[in-house]
Amino acid sequence: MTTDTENTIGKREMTINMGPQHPSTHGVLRLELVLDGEIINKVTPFIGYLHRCFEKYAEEVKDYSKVIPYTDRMDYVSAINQEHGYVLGIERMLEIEVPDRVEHIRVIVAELQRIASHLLGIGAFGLDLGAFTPFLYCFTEREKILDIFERTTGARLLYNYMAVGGLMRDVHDDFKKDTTEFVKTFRPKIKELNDLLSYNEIFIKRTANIGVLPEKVAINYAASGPVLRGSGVKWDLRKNDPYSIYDRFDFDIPVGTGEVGTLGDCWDRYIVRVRELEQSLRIIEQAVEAMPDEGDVMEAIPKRIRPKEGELYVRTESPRGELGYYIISDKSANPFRIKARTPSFVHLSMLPAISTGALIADMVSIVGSIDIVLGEVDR
Amino acid sequence: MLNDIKVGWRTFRSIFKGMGITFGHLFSPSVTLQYPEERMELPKGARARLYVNIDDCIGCNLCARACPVNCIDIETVPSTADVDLGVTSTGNPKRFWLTRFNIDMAKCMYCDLCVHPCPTDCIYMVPEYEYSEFDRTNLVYHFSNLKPDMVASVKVKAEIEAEEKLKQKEELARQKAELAKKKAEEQAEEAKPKSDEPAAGDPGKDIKPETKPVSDESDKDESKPETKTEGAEPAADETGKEGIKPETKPESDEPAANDSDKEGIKPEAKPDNSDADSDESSKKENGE
Amino acid sequence: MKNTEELFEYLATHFGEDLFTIEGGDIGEKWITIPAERLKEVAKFLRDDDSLLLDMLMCLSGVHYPDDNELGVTYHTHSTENSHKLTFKVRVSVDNPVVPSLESIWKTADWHEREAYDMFGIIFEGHPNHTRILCPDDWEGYPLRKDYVPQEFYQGITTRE
Amino acid sequence: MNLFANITSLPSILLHAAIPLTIILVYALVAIWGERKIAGFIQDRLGPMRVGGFHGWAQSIADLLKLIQKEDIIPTDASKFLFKFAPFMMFAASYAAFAVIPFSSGYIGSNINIGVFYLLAVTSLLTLSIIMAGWASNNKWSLLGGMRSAAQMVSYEVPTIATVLTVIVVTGSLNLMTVTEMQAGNDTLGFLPNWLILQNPFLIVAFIIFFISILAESHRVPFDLPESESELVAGYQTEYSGMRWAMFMLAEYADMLLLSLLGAVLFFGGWNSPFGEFMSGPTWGFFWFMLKGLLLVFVMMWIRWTLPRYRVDQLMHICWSILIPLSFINLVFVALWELIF
Repeated sequence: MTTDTENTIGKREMTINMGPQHPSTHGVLRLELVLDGEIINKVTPFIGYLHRCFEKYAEEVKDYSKVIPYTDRMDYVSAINQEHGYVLGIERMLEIEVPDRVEHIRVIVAELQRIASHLLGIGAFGLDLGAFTPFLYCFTEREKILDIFERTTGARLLYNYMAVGGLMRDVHDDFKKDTTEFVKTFRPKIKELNDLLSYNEIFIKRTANIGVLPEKVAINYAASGPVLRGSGVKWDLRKNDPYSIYDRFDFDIPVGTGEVGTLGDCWDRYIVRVRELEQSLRIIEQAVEAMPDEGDVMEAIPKRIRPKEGELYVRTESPRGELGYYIISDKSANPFRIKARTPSFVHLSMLPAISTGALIADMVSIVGSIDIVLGEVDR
Repeated sequence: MLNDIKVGWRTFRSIFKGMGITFGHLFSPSVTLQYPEERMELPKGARARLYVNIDDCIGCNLCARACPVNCIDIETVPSTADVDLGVTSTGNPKRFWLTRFNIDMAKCMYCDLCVHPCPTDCIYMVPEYEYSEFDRTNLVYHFSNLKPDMVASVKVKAEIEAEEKLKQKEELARQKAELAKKKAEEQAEEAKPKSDEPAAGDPGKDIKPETKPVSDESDKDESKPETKTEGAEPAADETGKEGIKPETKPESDEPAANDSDKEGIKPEAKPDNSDADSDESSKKENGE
Repeated sequence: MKNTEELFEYLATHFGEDLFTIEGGDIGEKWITIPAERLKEVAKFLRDDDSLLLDMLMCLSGVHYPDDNELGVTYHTHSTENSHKLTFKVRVSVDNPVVPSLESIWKTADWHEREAYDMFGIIFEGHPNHTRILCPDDWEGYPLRKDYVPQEFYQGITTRE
Repeated sequence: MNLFANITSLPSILLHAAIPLTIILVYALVAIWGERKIAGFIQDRLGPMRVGGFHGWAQSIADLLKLIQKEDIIPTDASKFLFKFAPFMMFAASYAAFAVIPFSSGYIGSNINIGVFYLLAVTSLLTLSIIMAGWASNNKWSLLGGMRSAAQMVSYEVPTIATVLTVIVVTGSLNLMTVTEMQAGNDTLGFLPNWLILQNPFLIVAFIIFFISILAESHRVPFDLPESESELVAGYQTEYSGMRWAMFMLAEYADMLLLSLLGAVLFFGGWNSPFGEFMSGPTWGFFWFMLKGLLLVFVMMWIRWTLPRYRVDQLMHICWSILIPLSFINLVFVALWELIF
């Protein structure tokens, strides 16, 4: 009896592939699970199925402004926030001052996109756990935002709306009316979502005390956004490292408190996203009031973008976390190197750390709670 | 056991609250749009399909250069002196025959980057979203409205014109060279060697007069068909901006497919499906 | 809340003047270049020293400098407590691109280093799972190098027309 | 033993077999379409609208035709016979149980005096067929799905039997026809129909436990672990397609109807009309009975589109440490209540 057979008999492990076509892995992600019965001993995520060489293309393109449509395609669920980060980086390199009206429109549009992205994250999380209806309620609301975007930018998902130094086109005439009306109708819907899903006992049973991410591990893994805030760290780039005009608005940062389970579990990450919806509404209201009416959105757009030699790391708060662009320019019109540091890539690398010992059903809620988008992971 | 009962009670309460909400939604109106009967009309500025008003196009190629995926393919032939192509609606004089203006809508990603640089605003996006095709080649839209024989004759004329211009230029160059030689001899006689050579920009660089408008985008008013005249840009960025020089493409074998000129308000730029012959597709009312 | 100059001075006092040089382009941030042998030690100090506490490695990116034939890795770190930022780089020659892995100090470096290896061919010694992350494992060449030419075929699929 | 003594009554046997079959088939088609419509309206959308005109009533018939012409795939080295036989056994189990359901005062399949006992015995065949399907399709996911659903069904039969027992303690007879006849008339507390649920307060608790366990028994959310699409792809049904899969769907809906009708008989007075003598009689009886059954089915569907689903161990925890002890304690209280009143 060689030792080999002994340990195989003792440990009847089964290796299962969850994905890349698995219905609940938010896109093309393959998780190799080593199972002992229902309990997961080891998780190894395999990525790269959606790798479209964003960074290689950014170097091939002849112009900084031609990269913008490609930043949309990284995290296609929150396209505006990807553009916002990139555009702020280039403007900081060219030291361009953007008119106030543009800044306000950018903040409103970014916050609307944050709500739309969170709605998808929350809906998909509920859907993974079997709650089909909240998913569709979230999407009905999301459609209203996409309608506003369609009237303003012309597109529904990938907008290419921001240009370096301004916007591609001005907002449509009753933009303010639509936005305030949306804010008014959306607020009660958050309460309805809470009653239907967030405080539903079965949902709590499925998400509390699961996938606990302690604060130290979160910081060491450079988690950011709702995942970091879910573990109790009060860290939001809009407040801690303010960019654009976020310092003019007052809003607070919801943080996980371990209300139903331990601090940093799936439920905390989820409830942080739900409470962020409310904060985004507050920002939108203040921004819509403070938005100056006159001012041409295209005046500060430079004819040719040729930044001086140097490099810069700009980071913004995308709905999934800290989105950073590391841009190196060598004085020519071609970008020398653009590295996109995307939050989902980092959060997915944490998956093995927080999900060993969980059950298969928990694996689904852990993946749902870190709300990853594979376009952003693979770039 | 007590805790279980408390959890059980909370479970029931949250279940009944949830069921109350869904029961309420049972009677709220549905948001579905029955597609073929009830259609979603896109707002005015929706970016759904590219359309080029070919009469206003001056062949400046700025849109082809701005497109990140290079899905716009333009072939222009300089118009000879005797033909006056008239003026676009925005007052720009037209100096090129547009023998081929294809947009491959299958490659287009609707990023709207081509619409902004156009000096005459002749390329814009039309809110029409029902243009799917069975055959992918049908998605290549041919916007130029010159018939194949017209294209051939224009090209021939352009060739002749180009040779004449070439001859004139060589003559000019020869005269200038003689002048310079004479002057050099005089200076040699005064035994004071002149240090400067003749100014740069010797004319022999470009044989065919490239159809290059002044590349300063903002300069809207006229597009001189001279050879490339650079402003104060240092030569270093030459390659950067001139990457895609739209000089005339090597003669593509298939005759430029013409048709699908679009009159009328509703742009129906329906391409004919085969490149070989170019009869009007059924939707066009103005047959040849 | 220290700005970058004070951080550099603090490091200079601690590690001695000659260890690194402060550089920076016309625009953007300043950074320091640390020789590869002392990288791990300096990084450990950056994270654990209580007046620095750079506990979050924001971004680790590989860069290829074709003109001086070098491969570089840029580390952007910042501290959640005293929220200051520090950028440091390491430069190695192309023919033996070996950089010590900082995976043991900042866990997030694990995947970023694998991506740098996958895209640039920088070898991180001491990395637990040193394989390609985005491209398939048997892909030849390192895509993000400036002189990279894609291979003709990959398992029968033409990858270059 | 002359097997063929009642050969002459073969046609009547076939007739008795045909009636529940038509009820099940018609009900299944309507229920599938109904579930999609209810799901649609709950989610602010319309559900099927196209097939067959008004509100897409012919949708499930179209589905049936589609499934019939689907290719019949049997995975390689799956055990052929078990793979083919599992869906039919599953349907047969719930179909056989319809024999003892008293559809109306005029009609009952077979008026045997051990009705409930027979019904519960036959429905336990379902568990067997699910394990058979799970194991036979030679696929990791279906094996896991099969294991889970077997554990779930076996454990949830215990509270079902316990609650049915409480009702039998009150009625004293296993024969469903007599159980229904006992609940005729409406003089409890004056005008209320004297259904069993109103006779004894603890029977309301018994009904709640019964309803939860029949939810689990017929794999409905929040207990639809076996084929929870998000985890095990489709549980034991993964490898089935075409008519075999349709048979599974049919069996699932038939099982749902069976258990709802059982609940209607035991707690809501079967074919007795809620207004006592008014509108009662064989045909009205059938109408009331189906109405109560379909109402319970509607509640099941309504729950399905509201709640997320439980995890396997939570499901077991609920069954073993809450439902079973509660149902037995309830049995004692019901008996005490009967003793006192």
